[in-house]
Amino acid sequence: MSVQAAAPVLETRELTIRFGGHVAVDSVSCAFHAGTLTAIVGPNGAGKTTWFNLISGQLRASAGKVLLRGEDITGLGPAARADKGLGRAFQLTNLFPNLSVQENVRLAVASRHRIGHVFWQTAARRRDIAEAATGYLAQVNLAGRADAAVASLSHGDQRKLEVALMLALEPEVFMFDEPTAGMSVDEVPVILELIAEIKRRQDKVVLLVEHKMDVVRSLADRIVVLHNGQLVADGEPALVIASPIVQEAYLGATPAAA
Amino acid sequence: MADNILELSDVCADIDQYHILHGVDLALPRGELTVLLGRNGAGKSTTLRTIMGLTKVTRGELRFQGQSIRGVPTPAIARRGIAFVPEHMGIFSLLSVRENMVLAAIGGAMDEARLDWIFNLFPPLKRFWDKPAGTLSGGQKQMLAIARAVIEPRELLLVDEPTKGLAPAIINDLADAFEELKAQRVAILLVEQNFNFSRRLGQSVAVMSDGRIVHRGRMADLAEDEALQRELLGLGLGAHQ
Amino acid sequence: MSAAPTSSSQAAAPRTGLLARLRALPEERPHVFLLAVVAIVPIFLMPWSTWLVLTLSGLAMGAMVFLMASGMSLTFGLMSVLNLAHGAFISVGAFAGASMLVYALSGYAQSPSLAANLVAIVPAFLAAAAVAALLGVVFERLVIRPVYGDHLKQILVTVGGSIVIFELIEVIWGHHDIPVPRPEALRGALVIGGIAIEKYRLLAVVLGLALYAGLLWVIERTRLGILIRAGVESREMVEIHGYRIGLLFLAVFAGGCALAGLGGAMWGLYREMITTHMGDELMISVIVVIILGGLGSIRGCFYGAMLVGLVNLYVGFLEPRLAAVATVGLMVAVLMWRPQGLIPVIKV
Amino acid sequence: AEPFRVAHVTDLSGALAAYAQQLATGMDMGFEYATQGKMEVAGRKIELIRKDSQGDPARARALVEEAYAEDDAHIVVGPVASGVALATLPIAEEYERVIMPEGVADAITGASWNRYVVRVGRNSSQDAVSNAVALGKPGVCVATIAQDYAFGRDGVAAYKQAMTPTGGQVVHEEYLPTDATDFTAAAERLFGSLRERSDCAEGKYIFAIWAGSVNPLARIQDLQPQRFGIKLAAGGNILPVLASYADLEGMEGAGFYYFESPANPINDWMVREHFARFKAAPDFFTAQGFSQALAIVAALEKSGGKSDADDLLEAFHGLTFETPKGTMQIRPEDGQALQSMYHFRIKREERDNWFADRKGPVGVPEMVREIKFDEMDIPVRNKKG
Amino acid sequence: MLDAILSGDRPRSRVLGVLLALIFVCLAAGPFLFSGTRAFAMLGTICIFIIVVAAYDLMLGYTHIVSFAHTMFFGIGAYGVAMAIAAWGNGFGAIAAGVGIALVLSMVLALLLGLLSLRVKAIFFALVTLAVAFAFLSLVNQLYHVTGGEDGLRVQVPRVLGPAYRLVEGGVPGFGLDVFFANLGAGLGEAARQAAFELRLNGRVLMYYVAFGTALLVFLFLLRLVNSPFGKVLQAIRENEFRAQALGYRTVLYRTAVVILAAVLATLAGALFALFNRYVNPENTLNFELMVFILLMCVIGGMGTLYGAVLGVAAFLVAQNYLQDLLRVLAARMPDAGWAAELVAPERWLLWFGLLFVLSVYFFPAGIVGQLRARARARHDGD
Ligand SMILES: Nc1ncnc2c1ncn2[C@@H]1O[C@H](COP(=O)(O)OP(=O)(O)OP(=O)(O)O)[C@@H](O)[C@H]1O
Ligand SMILES: Nc1ncnc2c1ncn2[C@@H]1O[C@H](COP(=O)(O)OP(=O)(O)OP(=O)(O)O)[C@@H](O)[C@H]1O
Ligand SMILES: [Mg+2]
Ligand SMILES: [Mg+2]
Repeated sequence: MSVQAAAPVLETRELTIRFGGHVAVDSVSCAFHAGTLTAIVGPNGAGKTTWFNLISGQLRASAGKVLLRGEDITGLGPAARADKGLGRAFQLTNLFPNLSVQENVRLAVASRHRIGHVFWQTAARRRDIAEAATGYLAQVNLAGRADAAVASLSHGDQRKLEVALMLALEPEVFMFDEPTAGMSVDEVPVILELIAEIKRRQDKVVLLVEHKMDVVRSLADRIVVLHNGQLVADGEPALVIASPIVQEAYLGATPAAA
Repeated sequence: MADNILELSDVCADIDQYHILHGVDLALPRGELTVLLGRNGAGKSTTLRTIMGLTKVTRGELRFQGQSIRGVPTPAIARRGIAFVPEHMGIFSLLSVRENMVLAAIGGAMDEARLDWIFNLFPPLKRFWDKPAGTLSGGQKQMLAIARAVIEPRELLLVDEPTKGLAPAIINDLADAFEELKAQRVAILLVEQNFNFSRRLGQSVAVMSDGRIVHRGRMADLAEDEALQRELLGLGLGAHQ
Repeated sequence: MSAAPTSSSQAAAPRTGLLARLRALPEERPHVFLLAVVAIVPIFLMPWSTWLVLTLSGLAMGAMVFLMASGMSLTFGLMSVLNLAHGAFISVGAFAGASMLVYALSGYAQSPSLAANLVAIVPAFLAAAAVAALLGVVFERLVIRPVYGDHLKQILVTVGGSIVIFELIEVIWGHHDIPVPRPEALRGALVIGGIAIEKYRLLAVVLGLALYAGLLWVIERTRLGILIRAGVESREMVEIHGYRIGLLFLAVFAGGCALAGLGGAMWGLYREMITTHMGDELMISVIVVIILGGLGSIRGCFYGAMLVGLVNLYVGFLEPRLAAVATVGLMVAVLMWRPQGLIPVIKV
Repeated sequence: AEPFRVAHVTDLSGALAAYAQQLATGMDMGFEYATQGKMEVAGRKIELIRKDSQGDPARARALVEEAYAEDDAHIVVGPVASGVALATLPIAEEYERVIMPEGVADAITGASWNRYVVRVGRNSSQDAVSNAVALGKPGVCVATIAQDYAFGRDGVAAYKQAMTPTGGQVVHEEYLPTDATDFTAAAERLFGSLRERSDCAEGKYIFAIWAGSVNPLARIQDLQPQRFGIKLAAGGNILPVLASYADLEGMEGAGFYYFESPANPINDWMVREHFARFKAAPDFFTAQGFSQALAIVAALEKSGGKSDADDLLEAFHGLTFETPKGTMQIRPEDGQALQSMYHFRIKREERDNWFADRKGPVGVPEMVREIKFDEMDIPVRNKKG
Repeated sequence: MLDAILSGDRPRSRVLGVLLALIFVCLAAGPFLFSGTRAFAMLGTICIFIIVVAAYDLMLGYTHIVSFAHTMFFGIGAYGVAMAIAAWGNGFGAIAAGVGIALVLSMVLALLLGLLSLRVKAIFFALVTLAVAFAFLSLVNQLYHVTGGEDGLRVQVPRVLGPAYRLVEGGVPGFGLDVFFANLGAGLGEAARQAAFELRLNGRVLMYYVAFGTALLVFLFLLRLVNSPFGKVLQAIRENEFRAQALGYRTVLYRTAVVILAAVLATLAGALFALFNRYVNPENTLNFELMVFILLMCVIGGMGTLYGAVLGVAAFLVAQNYLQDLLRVLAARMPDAGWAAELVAPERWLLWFGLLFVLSVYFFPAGIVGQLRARARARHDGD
């Protein structure tokens, strides 16, 4: 891994959270630089989602810090962090079920344009917002279902919308939590291409939690391994995958077939 | 008839005012694992839910062990010997892991040997035995959902995307577990996007599109036939697994 | 995934010193802690014999409130049904019980012998519970069933339903107050060392404790309890596991109503006068109790009832005008300290 | 001639429905008695319109307004809930018609009075003063317990005022929220105030002024006040409450009406007919309704059938008329009818004739003596200033 | 044009459009179309409650904040005016001061409640507000020296708003629809003759139009609000607050703003109520029953539609005012005393009211507006 001269965009310092006696994330320190895609792997329950929750503000850390562009954001709530450019797609689908697909995305676009407080103007008059929203839907192959209620979407389609919402926020840091889980095989490449595209723009940080090793291999610049809440390995994909801890604890005795 | 445990003929089903299934024909051989494939929104999950009596059937017939189960209430269907792992897992998050399992064992006490087998398969369950299930990680919840379905012997197992969110090591173990169940002559209907997994386990396969079954056959044949895969599923299944 | 950081309750403190245990009390057993504080502070504000009388009476009043609140807590905690018609069921129980005593068994009730009194009281309480439970079954079928899972509609239909029940009470029993003389054995007080304790309150305490123990056992120890708690979260999943949730909920609802009826009969005999709307008299206390305790927790409900009983009496002595405001104030304060109530069960 | 229209607007449903029913029955029987069933007096037919204010002041206002404006009623009778009645008084003033409220609050003939108000029912001062007269003598100490609102406070004030001339003294006043149900704390304080006193040779009493059905007396009795030589006292009440006085044997007080107390032909007729028709005894409010009807008929007779507000008021003021409670007199200063009250002592008895549907032990208020209205000095409180 | 006034939120159902137009006409020309005092009082109450319920819908329907303290704010407004007039006389200065103080108090309380809603979750919040509202009610009862306790306060309105003041000398012609329909049996001509009446344009009519005008403005303002980007964020919070936060919306601010706005509007409506009704007591302004009625109006009308507020209020108040008359007619037809007669006795109106209450929740699960729109959509799809 090449040594990055620039300051990291996102950094966690000794980040820790305890639930009762259980330490779910244990003093994890890690820095992420623009233009890199970091895959985060680890067994179920390793603390990946919890780490994400600590970064994006859904959970408050028991100890440690989160820094965004050098600024300490540990004390901020999720809304403020999203405002500062942290984007998050959830592992378990988390949408506005009774609004239409397009309204879901419009909310994200409106948030980025910071027009949520406008009450004197009807929303319908903001054509720009609607058009932008349609654009993001097209990117995830959902334009055709723009007017459907989210609750009536199939599981896979909801996953796609989840990604579209994050795209619409145009954040600096993209956090994907198993974006392709449950997605049908022909859709997976679409989403992967989207992620690759973001990475190619070189100015964003992409974090990807993913269990599918071929996906990780093809996209990641770097792999971070969590185990029992601790950061146990960090480095170039090939090296990390080959490391005994990953082979044993994560992939099982026999490496997954490629 | 004896060799098919479940038969669906021309089943149509609605959710609210929408017509979702348009005539599903499907037969599950006893003791075999059948994989149900299809794109997002094809109606796979709805098919499973329909078998469990959770959607409104407007036409067609469903037979389990030769007897009609159309219109039979869900609890009765379950007690005839069908277990179901829904795609959202349906964990009781306020109950502890243990209590989740107690409920699943409708017969009464849990069989110790079977429980050991499950712990062996999914060690975290033992570790978090008395924790509220809501605090488990995504993958751990998936384990619990499967464990609940297999805590007692069943005739038929309906499983909706079990590998979603599971780490590779666990997926391997899970595959072994399904093999064991197959060996016990349990019929399994598996909806799965992970083709490696389903190819390894599946004996027969059905492909859905738009609320209908568009292809039925042996898994082995489909796995060989890259062109057929492309036609049915839009992509070669070897990609990205 | 839930974002609420749950507080530690299992974080076992290995220290054993008494002081350390005391220091950990507010966090680990907030209900015990609060009850102790509330009971001890007033000692410094009144003569201690007064304090003793008020404390004993307050706990007994708490037991009575618990009898009434437990039913509502049960239907809410187990089925997530907010039954604002609970007060109507309390009234129904009071009328049914009183009818037994006044019309059917008045001979036994008025007899000076304890045994004869029991012959009257036990069937009267049973009748109160049974009538309320039966009505509960009808009510569940007709009113509650269509609105499971929707608190808002539950509030509406149960308020509407309670109006209907109150009116039906008047159609059946007429619209006048009915006096219900208490059986001889339960009149008056035991005077111990200059301190008078009403006998009836002792009965309330005994009944309250028995009920508390019974409910705790059913909910925490039996499969039925697990099943019902599961049903709150997802009816569908319970059915998928092969249980008939509809019947189960019907039974629980009827149980909650039976408790209301029992509480009503107790309350009616306490007032010695039953009126149509008497059931609504304590509804605010009941609501405060179930929030205070943590919605749906029977244990919390019990402690909440005791707290409300005590606060009512202490403040009633110190500044009667503020009695009603004080319990609400206590509740808000507790919620600021512990947003889910003393013993949280449901994460809503 | 044009019929004379009486609108009876009262709380036929709601919390006080039971009272309103008694009033309605009483009014009907009263008119029947006074007109020998012809419903006609001084050459004018009497038309009775009845409206249900549902215990809701806003609705009562609309109905009273409707009665005056659309039904063209000459007099509105009601409502019975004091608060509701108070709300309707200004409308009579706006429409310049007579109103006969049924509530007991002093404010009706006090702060909220206007010249169109005439009241036949008792006011709370009458309750209080009669009780003071019944109980009071030198060496008597009383601690009062009352509900903390205008009704209770006014009552206690009047009671104290009337007690002083008798030589008795009020040593403690206890006020509780209107909806109080637990009286332990209050009892503690009441006992405390009386227990240690040495200047109360003629008796220590706890006197309750309480409206509503949960009566503090029985609860206090349970705590055995006799341990400290304390006795209980209270005003009369409706029969269902008297039934619960069964345990308060020997308690003394003064009340508005009990059907066995007065001895006169009108009462005899009313009691007899009431038993015949309803198989139950007439109560407080039956007598009041009955008297109201008699007052209206007497006033019409006096005015010679003239029904303008001023004619009616002139007839009412100073009117002396016979009722089931004997002679009443409406004083001109505030339109309040002065009337006898009854000093009673509770005696436990089995009674089967009070209620149509049940029997049992009750506290019969045996009459000690009738307190005539000239023995009581009922304050006039409508001096605006 | 109409679209701009309605902020693009059309009724989207022909029946609904007609109903709304009808209600609008009845309210706009109310004093000229109904002759009775009861009808007049009812129309005024409808106007005022449209404000109350629409404000409540903003909280309940659009943001899913269930509060039982709405009547508390209504009561603060009503008592603010009543007490100010009692203390400082019946000038407009006193009214303004009363409203001002009430608004400040409401805002402070609403702010506190808004902050509490942060701390505790949905159903907790609902029950807590219920208890707080109860405590407030009990306080008003206890402080009877200034509030009149249960007896309430009479509100002596300024002369300009009272019955004695005349806008014009003599009367203007009105046509009483109520009388007209009641007398249809006597023939059209006769009925029409009976129906004609003289309306005196007094201060009460003026007060009515003040209430009507305020209701109209508030309603249109809210309609704009809910269709604005702000309104959309509210809906997002209703659907999934957790996710709305993750999208960068500070939901705390939005929720608090909504709670305060609703409280302010309710306070305003309370002030109007005191002036229109000229009498204030706990029963009329603070009761739990009233609160449930508001909730019911909101739900039967159709939550989250605003138009539902109008329909719900109208339907509810008409039923409340005329159900008993209907029963009286029915009871007169009943053959003799017995169970049936006892059940339709006019005093039993609450029984039927309660039944209607329950049934309306079932038959209009999505509210009248929701139902009408669904029908319109179904017909549209069918074509
Ligand atoms: N709110 C909570 N309370 C208690 N324990 C929790 C809570 N949230 C998470 N945990 C625990 O923290 C651990 C880490 O969970 P997390 O969801 O971060 O795992 P993960 O790495 O995302 O796993 P997966 O791949 O299965 O999604 C788990 O053991 C879980 O039980
Ligand atoms: N509640 C609902 N209301 C309306 N339509 C629905 C509802 N649930 C599902 N559908 C529709 O039914 C179709 C089939 O859905 P289903 O969930 O069965 O798909 P699936 O094959 O399981 O897809 P996936 O692989 O994404 O889980 C989809 O088009 C979906 O939009
Ligand atoms: Mg995870
Ligand atoms: Mg699916």
